[in-house]
Amino acid sequence: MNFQLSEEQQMLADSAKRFVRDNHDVEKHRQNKKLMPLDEATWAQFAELGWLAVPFAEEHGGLGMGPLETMVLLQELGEGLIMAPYIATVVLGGGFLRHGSDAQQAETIPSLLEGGLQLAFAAEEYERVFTLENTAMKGEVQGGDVVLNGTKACVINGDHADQLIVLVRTAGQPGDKDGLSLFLVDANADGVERTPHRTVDGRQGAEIRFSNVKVAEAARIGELNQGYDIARTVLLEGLLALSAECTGSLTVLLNDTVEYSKTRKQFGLPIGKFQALQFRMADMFIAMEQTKSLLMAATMKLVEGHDDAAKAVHAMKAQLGRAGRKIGQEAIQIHGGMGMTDELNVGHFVKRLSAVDGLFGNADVHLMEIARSA
Amino acid sequence: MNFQLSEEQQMLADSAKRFVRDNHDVEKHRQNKKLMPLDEATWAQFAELGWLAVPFAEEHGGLGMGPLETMVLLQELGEGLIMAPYIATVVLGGGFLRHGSDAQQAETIPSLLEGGLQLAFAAEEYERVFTLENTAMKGEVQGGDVVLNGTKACVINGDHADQLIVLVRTAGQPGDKDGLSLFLVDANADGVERTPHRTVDGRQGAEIRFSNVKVAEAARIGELNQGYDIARTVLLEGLLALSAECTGSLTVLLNDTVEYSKTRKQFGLPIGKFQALQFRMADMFIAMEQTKSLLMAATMKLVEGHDDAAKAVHAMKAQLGRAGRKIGQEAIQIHGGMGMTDELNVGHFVKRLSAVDGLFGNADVHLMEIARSA
Amino acid sequence: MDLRVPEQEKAFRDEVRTFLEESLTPEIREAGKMVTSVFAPVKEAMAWQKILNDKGWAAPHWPKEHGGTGWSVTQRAIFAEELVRAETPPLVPMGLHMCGPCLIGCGTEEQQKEYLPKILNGEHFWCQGYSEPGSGSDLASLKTFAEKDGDDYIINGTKIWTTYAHYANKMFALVRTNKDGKPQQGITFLLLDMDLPGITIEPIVGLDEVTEQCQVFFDNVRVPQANRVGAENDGWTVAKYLLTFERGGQEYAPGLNVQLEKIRLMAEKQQTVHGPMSQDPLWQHKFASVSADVLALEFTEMRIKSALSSGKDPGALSSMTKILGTELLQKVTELRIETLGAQAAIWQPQALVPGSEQPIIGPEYALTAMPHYLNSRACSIYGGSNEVQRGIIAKAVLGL
Amino acid sequence: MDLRVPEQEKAFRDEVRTFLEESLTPEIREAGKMVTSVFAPVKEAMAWQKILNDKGWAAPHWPKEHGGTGWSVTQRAIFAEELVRAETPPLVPMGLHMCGPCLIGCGTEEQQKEYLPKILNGEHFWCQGYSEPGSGSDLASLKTFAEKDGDDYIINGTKIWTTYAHYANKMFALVRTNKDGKPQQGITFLLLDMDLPGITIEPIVGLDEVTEQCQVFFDNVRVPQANRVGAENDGWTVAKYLLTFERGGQEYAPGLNVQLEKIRLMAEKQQTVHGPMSQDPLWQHKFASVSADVLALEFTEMRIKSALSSGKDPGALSSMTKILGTELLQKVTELRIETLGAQAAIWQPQALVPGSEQPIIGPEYALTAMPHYLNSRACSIYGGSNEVQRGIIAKAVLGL
Repeated sequence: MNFQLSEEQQMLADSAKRFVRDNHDVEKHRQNKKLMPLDEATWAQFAELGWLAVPFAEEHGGLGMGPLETMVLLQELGEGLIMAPYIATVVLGGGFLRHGSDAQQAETIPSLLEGGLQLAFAAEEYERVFTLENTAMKGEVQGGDVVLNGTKACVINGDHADQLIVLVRTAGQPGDKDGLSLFLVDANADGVERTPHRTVDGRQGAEIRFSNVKVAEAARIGELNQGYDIARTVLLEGLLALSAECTGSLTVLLNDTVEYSKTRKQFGLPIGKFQALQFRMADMFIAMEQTKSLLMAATMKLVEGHDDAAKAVHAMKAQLGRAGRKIGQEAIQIHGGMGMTDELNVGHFVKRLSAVDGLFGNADVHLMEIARSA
Repeated sequence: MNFQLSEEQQMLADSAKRFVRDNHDVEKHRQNKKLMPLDEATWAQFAELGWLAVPFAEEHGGLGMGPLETMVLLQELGEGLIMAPYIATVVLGGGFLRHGSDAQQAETIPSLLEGGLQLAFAAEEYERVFTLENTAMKGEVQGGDVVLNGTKACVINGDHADQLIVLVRTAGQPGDKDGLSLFLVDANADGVERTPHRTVDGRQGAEIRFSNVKVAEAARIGELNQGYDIARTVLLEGLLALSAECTGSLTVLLNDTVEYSKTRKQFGLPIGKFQALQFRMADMFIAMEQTKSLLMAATMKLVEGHDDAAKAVHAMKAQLGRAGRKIGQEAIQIHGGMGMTDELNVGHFVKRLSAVDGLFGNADVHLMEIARSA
Repeated sequence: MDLRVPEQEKAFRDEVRTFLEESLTPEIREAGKMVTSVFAPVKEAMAWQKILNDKGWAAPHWPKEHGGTGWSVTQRAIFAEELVRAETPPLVPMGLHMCGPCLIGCGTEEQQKEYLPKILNGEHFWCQGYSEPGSGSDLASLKTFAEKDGDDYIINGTKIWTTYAHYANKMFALVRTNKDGKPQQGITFLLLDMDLPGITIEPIVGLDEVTEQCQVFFDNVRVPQANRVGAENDGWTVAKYLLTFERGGQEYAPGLNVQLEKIRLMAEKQQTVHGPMSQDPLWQHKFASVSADVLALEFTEMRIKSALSSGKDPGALSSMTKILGTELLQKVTELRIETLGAQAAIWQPQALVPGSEQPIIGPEYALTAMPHYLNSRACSIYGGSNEVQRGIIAKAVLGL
Repeated sequence: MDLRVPEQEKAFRDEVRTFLEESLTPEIREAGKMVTSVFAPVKEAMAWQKILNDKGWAAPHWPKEHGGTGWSVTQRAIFAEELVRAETPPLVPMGLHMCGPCLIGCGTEEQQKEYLPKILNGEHFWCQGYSEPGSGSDLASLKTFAEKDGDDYIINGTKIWTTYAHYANKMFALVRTNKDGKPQQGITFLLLDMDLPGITIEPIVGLDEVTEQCQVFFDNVRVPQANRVGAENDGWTVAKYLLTFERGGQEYAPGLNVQLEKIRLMAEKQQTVHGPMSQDPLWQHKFASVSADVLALEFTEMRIKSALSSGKDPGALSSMTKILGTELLQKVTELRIETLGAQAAIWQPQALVPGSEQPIIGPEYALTAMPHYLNSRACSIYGGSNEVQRGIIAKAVLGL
């Protein structure tokens, strides 16, 4: 049992820490929100720093790292609320590419590593509680092709993705794990209509309508009707990445709140001297430490292939919702009026946590997944 | 809208208040626990004070009062943790008798009013989550008779009841509302075997085994297989009575805790001066007021026959579990070590609340009943 | 003890309903549905106030001689409930519910004659100058100073969290006129024009990217002493008069019930693998739990009202309803985003602006969920933070 | 970062398991299953300690020269886990985990020679005389006074919450030897016999009708000064030594996991109208929620252990695990009574006494639920109340 970072991991953490220190402040964040659809300069920097290569095999030009390193990197970036679509393109998108055909990989990975390719996972649907098997959007098999019809919702990075990984039902009913298929689809293909929108955390997503979009067998990732396992594998890594980022964010929320409470005076005392607030901040601290523990538990279990790895990832995503809400709400309350403004870190971090809780199933969904994976 | 007690109700409250003042202290309560199976003297006093007559019609020698008056009486008695089996015999038992045949009523009510009859509702079963329709114990129809076989669990007052109201399944499966029947059975009949036991709140219950107990049609309350509606009507009144009693108990827990916190000193201050404890006691107060509100809501709605009366009763029982747990746990925590002893009120009240939460479905069961009665 | 509703109350409720049915314009209804705050869009709220005022119903809680309706406590509650049920935009409270009552209780006859009618007809749009950057929950520590100069005061300092200052033409303010003694005793209540020289208004952008609040700066702002309400250094008494005027405070349960019903309808739309979310036991349990709390609050509020009707002082119980009402509202907005999942993350505040032609992305009912969730975080901060309210209960009710 | 278990650790775990399998008697196993407290029935706990001591494993955390095992932090953790998984009765901690370490750290060589072997073999049964009626969380305010008289101290005063004083033949106590100055600085650590003239023991009946605690009265009790550990007035240092001795403190997660698994099996037995409760989404959600918390705690404890292995000071983190461990235990006992419903209300404490022939009413697995629920309420009170622990985190970790 060993919780120490390797030298390589520590270097990655340090470079991310430097990046955050040099690039994040709340004023910049407010500006960055206007740089949509994509902050090209930052993305180029990510490529240059080698971060886009983290989870790819060395034979593909990657660094041959995995979820542990992604965790280390994103936890740091989360402290800076970095908005670059790393999870959409590298973790989720890249994750699916690793399951793609040789041709798909050859076509996409080099460009991704250079910073020239954006990806998005089109999974959520309107008025459907998210789980993979609840997918309803149809792909109709016509000979060797599949024709896609329907709408994907809240596709993060969907507005400026070049390629979409689309999860559709090619057989069976919502609730069936069988019958799901994955396709790598050109985002500018005929019949793909994108309506971009902001998300509450200042990022960009899109509603994507598919009208008779014909995709060939070569575009499929994995086997027909057998997309569930791949989707689940990649999704678990995506959930961990989101969790790592947000764990970093929780650290900042806690620290900022504690520091604010030391300077803000009411009734002649710094509010941090009031016992009721002290106890609540102690509880915030405990919630944060428990979150860090689950992040490590889930990541290591996944990497090492423990039986209960999926369960731990679901526990982590559930914890993110619960601890995120608790810490976020307390952070605002203890900041008082200032916590309600656009001017401080706190609101922006809270909005990020609120968005992430809703993505790919909220805390309740994942608690039920724990029960099902027991 | 009027929340004032009538003159008659106020008199009832006053007499109960006097009774509690004269009869309750924690030392007496500890003694009373040894008076099992029944504190005959207290019961005779209840008869004399007319309390046993409260919910019966005047034509039966009763006072013609209803759930409102039961609420007023029991809320006061709950402040004294009075252990007399009023709810088992008068509210539940008497409630079923009111639905009995003329012959059943003529045989039982006069004796009940005199204090000479004890009743018990045999409803719960081992390893079955309580709801009426989850009843599994069988009654087999044989001609005009029904033969009972099986075990009823945690029958409060079951050890010294003269007559039992037994809920059995005469048709259908657990989960069906149809197929339930109610019988008034002599507790000393052949084939009825009782194993008395204490309950955590110092009261007495029994496990009751029925082995080929043959009951005639004359012993049935209501129609064959149609016992659900009567059972539900009486149970709702029983739940309200339990709630009223425990609401009184919550008042004492809150008051004792607040008073204790004013005298107990730590770190040179009464602990009631510590902000964290102040806020928690404020929350206890709020929980108690909300409980009182739900008690009034549920009782008045039931009496007046509002559509959402059952829903309000379920909300009340759920609140009892939730507020009872919160207030009880805080009362112990704030009392510190002393709260863990047999010497103060607090432990005894907490044990009563813990027992009542489990009876006839706990908070979760009743929250789900709200959903089902919506 | 009795819940039954007398015939005349039923008739009154019908009268209110008919009036609402007939007089609410589509624009006002639309604005009401899109409200994500206790503060409604100004234009529609003022249009609605005008309609109510034409009917004589803009300020039912005021004494009849000043333009009130002379209704009973129950009638006022029925009226308030019906406004909420019809999802009308809440009226801007600073004039009708804050400044007005202070003038009624403590103003001179001249002040009452001058200001009250203009509050009712909306000619004066008031904002409240109470909080300061260093004085939030600890209001009495306020520092904005008014120095006497001839017949005037000269004001220097700053106010913050001044709702709608950027729309207001009038402000009622607490200012310090004496730096010695107890902080409460050196405060004066003043009325002033927002276009006076020396006043600067800086809007504050909120979490929800909406500007409700402002900071207001005073640089040698000259206000006639005649604009004082009550005696000099006695402004704390004037401000506190409000507490006795609207005893029992706001009622939260009717609005919460409206919200819950909307959420229930949303849950019917969301599909799980087992059918609609509204049939999911977990969701049902959560919903039932909040519903039980709201039912309890409804009766807690009725008990307080009942105590008022019989002339009793509900005392610190308004602290309790403030805590319950705001924290339940927060819980309800939370349940709503839980019900909606990722759909709640779609951010389109521009579609909330009344009259916006912006097409809505995703289900329309999801539109207000996140802004309302975020905005409602403020409820436990303003109006005396819930920490302050718990302190009041501990001290005033429990004697700690 | 790595969770994988080295081969030698697996082998060690197997060795412990084999030993437990072979050496646990049916009586000890039975007593372990019936435990509803951190304190096990005395007879069986002492019998188990004897078996462990014969093996040399009674005090793995002691230095090897005093009878410890010389195991690594990880080995000790594995051993503790296996004891919990096998549901062995916990050893009585006052000698092995409290007095022993104080003597090891601060006792004279003579004291160590005299007392340590008798702690290990159970000849001395210790109780802890710390708390007093007026000194709970605020321990340093203790008043029991020891006055010098020749070579002795004469003790007057009273101690309370003295666990198992009615079984003990020895007490280690903190007494006041100086009334001036800082309260921490006038305290002395003494060892004394429980049969000394002037000592009276009054058992305290608990909520669960079990007597674990006592109050002990001292009326001119004469104790030789040679029984002092450490310097006079320096008892606070001796007591605090314990904190550094067992750094990181107790581990809660292994025991919680055992409890959870038992509850899961109970839920399989309980029938709802839709099948076993273990399949009920609501129950699953609750169970998953606590399980996630316990998994987090398991890793929080591992992180602390890991920090210890690499020589770091876990500092105030033991306050965190105390809060988490005790409050999760309380939650788990609560989930258990929720799972059992009315069956948990059946009260038969006499059936819990080891060797009792009392037939059990209702499912056997329900027997310990309510006593455990009630008893566990004490965990957040003793050992430094959770309020004190939160205060430590606020000050020592957050710097508030």
